[in-house]
Amino acid sequence: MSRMNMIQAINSALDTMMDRDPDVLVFGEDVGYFGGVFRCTAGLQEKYGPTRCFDTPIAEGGIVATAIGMAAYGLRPVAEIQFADYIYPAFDQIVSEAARMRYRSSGEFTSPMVIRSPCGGGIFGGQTHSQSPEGLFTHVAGLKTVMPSNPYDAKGLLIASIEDDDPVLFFEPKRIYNGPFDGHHDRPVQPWTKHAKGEVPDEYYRIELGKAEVTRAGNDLTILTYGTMVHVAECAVEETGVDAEVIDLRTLLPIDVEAIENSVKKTGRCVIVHEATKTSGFGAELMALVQERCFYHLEAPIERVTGWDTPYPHAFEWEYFPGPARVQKAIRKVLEIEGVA
Amino acid sequence: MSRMNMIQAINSALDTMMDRDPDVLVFGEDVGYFGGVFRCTAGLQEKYGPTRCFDTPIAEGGIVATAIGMAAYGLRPVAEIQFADYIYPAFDQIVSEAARMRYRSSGEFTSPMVIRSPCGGGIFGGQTHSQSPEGLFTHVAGLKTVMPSNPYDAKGLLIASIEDDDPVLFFEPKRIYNGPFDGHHDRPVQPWTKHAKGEVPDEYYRIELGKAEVTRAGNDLTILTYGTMVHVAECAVEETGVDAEVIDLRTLLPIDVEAIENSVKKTGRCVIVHEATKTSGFGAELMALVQERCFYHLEAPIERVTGWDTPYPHAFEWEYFPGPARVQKAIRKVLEIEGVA
Amino acid sequence: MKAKPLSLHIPEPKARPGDTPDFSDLEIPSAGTVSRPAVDTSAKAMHDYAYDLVRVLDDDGNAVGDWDPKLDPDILRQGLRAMMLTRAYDDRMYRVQRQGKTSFYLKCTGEEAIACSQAIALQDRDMMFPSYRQQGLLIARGWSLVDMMNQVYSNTKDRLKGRQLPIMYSSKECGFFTISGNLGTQFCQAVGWAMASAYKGDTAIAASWVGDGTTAEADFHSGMTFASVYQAPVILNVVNNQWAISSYQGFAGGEQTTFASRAVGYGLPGLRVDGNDFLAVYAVTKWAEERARNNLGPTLIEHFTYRADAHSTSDDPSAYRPKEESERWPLGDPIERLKDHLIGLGQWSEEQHDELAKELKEQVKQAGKEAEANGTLGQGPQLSAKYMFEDVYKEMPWHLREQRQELGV
Amino acid sequence: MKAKPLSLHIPEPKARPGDTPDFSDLEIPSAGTVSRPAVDTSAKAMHDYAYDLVRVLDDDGNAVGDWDPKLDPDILRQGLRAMMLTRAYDDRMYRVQRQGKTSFYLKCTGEEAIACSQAIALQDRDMMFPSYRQQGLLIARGWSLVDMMNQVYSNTKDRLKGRQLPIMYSSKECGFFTISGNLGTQFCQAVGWAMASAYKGDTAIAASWVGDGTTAEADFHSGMTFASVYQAPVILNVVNNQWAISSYQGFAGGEQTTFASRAVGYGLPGLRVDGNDFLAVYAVTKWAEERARNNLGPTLIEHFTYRADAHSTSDDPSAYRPKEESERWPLGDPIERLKDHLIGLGQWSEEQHDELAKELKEQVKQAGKEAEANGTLGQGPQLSAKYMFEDVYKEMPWHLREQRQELGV
Ligand SMILES: Cc1ncc(C[n+]2csc(CCOP(=O)(O)OP(=O)(O)O)c2C)c(N)n1
Ligand SMILES: Cc1ncc(C[n+]2csc(CCOP(=O)(O)OP(=O)(O)O)c2C)c(N)n1
Ligand SMILES: [Mg+2]
Ligand SMILES: [Mg+2]
Repeated sequence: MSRMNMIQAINSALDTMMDRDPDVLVFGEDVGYFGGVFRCTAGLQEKYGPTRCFDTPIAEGGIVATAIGMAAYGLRPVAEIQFADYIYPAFDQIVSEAARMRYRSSGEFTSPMVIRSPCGGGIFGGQTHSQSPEGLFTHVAGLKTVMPSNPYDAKGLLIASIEDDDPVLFFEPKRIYNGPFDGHHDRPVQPWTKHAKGEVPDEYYRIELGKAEVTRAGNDLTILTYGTMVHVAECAVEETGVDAEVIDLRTLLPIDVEAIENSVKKTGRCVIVHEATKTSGFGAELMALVQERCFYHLEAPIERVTGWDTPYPHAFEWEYFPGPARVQKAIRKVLEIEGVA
Repeated sequence: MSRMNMIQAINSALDTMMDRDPDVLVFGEDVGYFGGVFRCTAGLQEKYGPTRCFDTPIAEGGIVATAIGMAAYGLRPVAEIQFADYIYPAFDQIVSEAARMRYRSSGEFTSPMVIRSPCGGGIFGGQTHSQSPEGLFTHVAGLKTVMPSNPYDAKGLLIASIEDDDPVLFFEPKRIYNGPFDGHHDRPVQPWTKHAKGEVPDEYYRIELGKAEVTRAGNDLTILTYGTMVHVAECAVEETGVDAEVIDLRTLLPIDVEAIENSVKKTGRCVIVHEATKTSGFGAELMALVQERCFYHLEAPIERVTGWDTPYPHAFEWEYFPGPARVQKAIRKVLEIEGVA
Repeated sequence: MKAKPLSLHIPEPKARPGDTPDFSDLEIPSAGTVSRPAVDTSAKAMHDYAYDLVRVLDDDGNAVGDWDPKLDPDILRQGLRAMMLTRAYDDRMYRVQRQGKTSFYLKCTGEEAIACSQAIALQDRDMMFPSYRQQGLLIARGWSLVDMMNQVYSNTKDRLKGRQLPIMYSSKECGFFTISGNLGTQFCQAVGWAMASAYKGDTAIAASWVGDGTTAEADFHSGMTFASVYQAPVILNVVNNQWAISSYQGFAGGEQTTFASRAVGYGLPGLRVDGNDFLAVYAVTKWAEERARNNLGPTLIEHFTYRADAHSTSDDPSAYRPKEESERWPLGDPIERLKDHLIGLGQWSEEQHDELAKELKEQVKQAGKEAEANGTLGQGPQLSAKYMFEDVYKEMPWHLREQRQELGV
Repeated sequence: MKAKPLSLHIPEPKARPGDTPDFSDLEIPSAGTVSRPAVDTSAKAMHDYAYDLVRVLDDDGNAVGDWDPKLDPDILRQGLRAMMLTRAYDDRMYRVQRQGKTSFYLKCTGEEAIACSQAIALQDRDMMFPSYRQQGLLIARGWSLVDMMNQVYSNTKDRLKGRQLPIMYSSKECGFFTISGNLGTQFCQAVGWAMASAYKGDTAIAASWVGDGTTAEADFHSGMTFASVYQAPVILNVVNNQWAISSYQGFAGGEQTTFASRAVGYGLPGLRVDGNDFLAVYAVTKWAEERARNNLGPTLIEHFTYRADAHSTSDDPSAYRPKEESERWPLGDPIERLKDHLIGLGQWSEEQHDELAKELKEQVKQAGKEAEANGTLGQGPQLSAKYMFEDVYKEMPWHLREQRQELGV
């Protein structure tokens, strides 16, 4: 057990898997000697040599295509896309190739690979270093999409992703690399060392994909969220003083529909929170699932708290970022129906 | 007024606009001399010369990038992507560039351009000639997404799209190029000549983007749909004999929320039909909108009838295609609540 | 001084329907004139090969020059047979599509020498990442025609379970990577596969094929870049058959230079070869294979050939090119040329040829019967639609299980 | 015979932190040795230029050889001033970022000659599609420093309304296309713009810039392909500053060949130029400009230079390259070299130089004050967040109106 931030936990997951399995290769832009612009791969080249952890050309499509070819050979590549905002040049390879390889060849060729990529805002990165494109990938059959909210999960989920026999998109909310950000940007940053989930085993462990976690049990309403927004939601709940159940989805596809159903059927109310733009974001699918499965239990309209339907603008970081105030408002709105303020 | 199928109507829209505006250029793979693999641009090169209508390299990203540059210069390019399944190599240029040009330059540079692309299944095209990726683009701020369901609308909407000052994705359901397919693949094909919407003015006219059309008025439930599925839905309604209101959305973004709200508040029941895969498809957003805005009017869970969450498989065209039987089942499910079978 | 107005250049092929095709401006060097460099020659010393044309068979059917691979007549007959079988297969499958037994077919007529000789030149464990026009690879390796037909028919014995468009074969056993309908995507995947092989200290190399038109795709550039940077053991082939559906190769850059010359900018050797010359293709492939196998890096090969027939069953080339163009193609027909060579060697005769043609036609016919017994698209026995939901993931997630139940399969 | 196991090649730069940088194996021809071809020379006849290095300023600061553009000393002084102002601007903006007044900054230290001379070589109506490291284009064209700073601060006078990361300038008026944070995307857009100009019979040409690392992106290939096919009037520049953040140019293919040689495979002329030599860059640009302006087609220019400072304020190069590497760069500093040349010509002096440096520093300081009065990131007056919702579309659709109302702005 060590105290780790999310960068260290991810690094530890990669290290653990490279150590266990010589077929795990790690590569991407600036990933090798330098160890990645966020340092997630620091030390791996030194430890495992340049053929196990290396830099690539700046060609996201090429990185993913290369990973696909390696995976078809039998390796387990872990490719980094430096920012999720730069994943689009690889979109075709992900959507048309990795996602369909098993299907179109009826299992003759598969794509056991992980694409890691830092996502989300909160760092004044402007519109090209802040995006949350996860929703797009959940529309594509054949892909799995994962987003951890803390170091413990990050390591366990990344290991499970590397061991998974299907292609996994692994999005890392960069805002919480160093600490559990609750959206109060004007308060001192909390480090992971003070958070229970900053306690991370040094050795191998897995967190099964497709399983959500109730990070706060409650009875009055359900908050469905993931990534950075877990902390924002928890903070908003605390500040509102309501008895909300907060569910950290962790895996978006396949989604843990049981956990969602159980909770919403219990609470009858639901708020969905994500950082990505609203229209056709993953929140829409969550809302659809809840209304399809819990319709007769719902006591109020489900609310979405999301990024606005605009690019992420540099100067308006905190007006864009769906912080605790907006989550609180939604909580109140969903509850007010019965007079609870 | 002429009788036109959808190919002719699209051709007529392009012809009309090329005639009116020398800044309208039409290009894409096999679009020039040959006139397009679906013949939508037939005769245009001959009429307007090879610098107005021409072939391009097979590079979807390059086609869109070139269009963006032309649009920035001041032209109004209309680019064809030969199949919607092949739009992904252009995803980055569409999402990161065309969509954000106006925003990031605060209006100094804009992308008035149209990307036309045949979409959808029903032609035994297998997984790479059958996709309906429209939902992906509705998640991207800055884009407009249009899908006509008949020749009359196709021409009017395409003209409005070309005249629009923002980038428009214009998806053409190839299954209905030649006739209004209602999903009964085992019956003789109906040609457009027998359909009221096959009557198309030869001259210029516009159908405003963002406006849905009630193609069948009704009181018992609302069916939200677009493209080929409009005809499938109408057929299912007829066969069920229910008094359904069918709304052809025509533009997905910006969506005509008023039309949706008015109808669902009236009927209290809603079925959403599209051909694209279910999870995180545009149906999820529609469902979210309806539940957010009509929650207290809803008398039953909203139902989705969509393509399955698999690639579009060659041999199972009709098991995959969401035909009238599945729509009927959903209609019955939504109505059964009150005993109406 | 006021500058003159600019004007936009749009490439245009020499001849359109109604014109008389004219290939007289094509520079076609005589066979045997190009020297064969050592396999460890530096890329930079090889620029000329990107513009020249390696040819072994001369106009009289003799094998001449440095590049003559001096193949055993048995191998030549094996190659001839493979090409003829490919053509016979194509002919039948084209017809069955026309008869409505499947939705789509695509021939490689005129281009048989490329896939057939390369399949023989490569080793069994090498992985081939083809485009859709390399059915010859499977056939030359003796892969079951019935199995191929089952795929074309999406029938009950289709190993791909009806999921893929006809001709999008996959055969790991045969070293034939699953074909994608998306042009070019496999080019850089082949590089990744080759890198994996090199990483593992394996001895298998990879090869990939794209058409002239496809060189414009992003993945072509990715493939070239990654191959160059990591010096991957891979053979990258451009099959320049002059046409990309209705667009002539000028729309991919062929008006300005050769496709082989693309190699120059990545520091790779690029060779141009007469794609209708079985021996020349074999020899150049062997050269590249030896180079890759000895860890000397990747090679780009441009196969100069002509798509003698329609793009596919969805296409009618008479709408965009002169009907006689294919007959005027100055590099001839690959089958005729190898036949003439073998006859010249005294290793083959017209009679044997006719007999073989008949035999192969019969072989294809028999295979066709066998395959059709397993069903054709929409006729006869059909696959269960349950296969639609399998293999999306290794394990079926709940939502697909629910959807399968909804469909009731 | 059993084949030897393959092995995977991973490029590695000559020197890492702790090593002594050594550029002795760089082949640097003497200034003046490369001849200047006619602008209508065929691409094929120009292959050597892709490997050579056009240099005008010799070690003693003399302008020598065919390529000497024989510029008027006034223009030389204009160029020197632009380069010095660019450096002074960079220095200040780097510092204000360190002071927390904005989130990000990125210098072009050591590369000033490229943008500054090219801005002067091009005409006003030409459209420049830069990467993020061409701030010199704006400065050399006399664009307002205050305006640039307003953007860097995202302040109340930022014409881009706080939407873009610092340094992602846009100025249509100045012929400076809106910078994208996505590498390479503008390369083929420039080609499209040039095609539009040609289509309209206009006389304006386009130019675009990418870094060595960015040549690997798909858009580089699209740009080259479309430029070649349509012979667009465009100048395509690769600024090879040896590094892409922490990756040396070997990871983009630079280990195997030059970036200028990419042009060969598209049938375009590619020239390699000493990027730290103001006169050489000017001369080669003028050559390409004349070619494009006369409808003779596009040109690729590789500017051979060195990124003397960090990639950006987010980067610390001492983690991946020797600290002294930048001082050892054999092509020197572009400002020093032009200064020496002017002094050699008797058109400049050390005193004038120092004075100018002081003047420019003061100019930047004044501009800084003026800009800061409009606010800095998060300090002082701030833009209304309502701008967040504008310009997503020409007209605001209902959902954005609702969202704006929800935020209450
Ligand atoms: C990404 C993508 N874009 C477009 C298509 C449609 N398409 C299929 S074949 C073809 C022409 C390919 O020409 P070429 O590469 O020369 O190969 P050939 O057919 O001549 O063998 C096109 C445009 C496709 N399959 N994939
Ligand atoms: C599509 C994309 N991928 C990755 C990045 C992250 N990134 C920003 S700058 C850079 C290095 C670029 O190097 P080069 O092209 O050599 O330009 P230089 O910075 O040296 O001027 C990278 C990888 C990006 N901005 N866009
Ligand atoms: Mg071709
Ligand atoms: Mg660089």
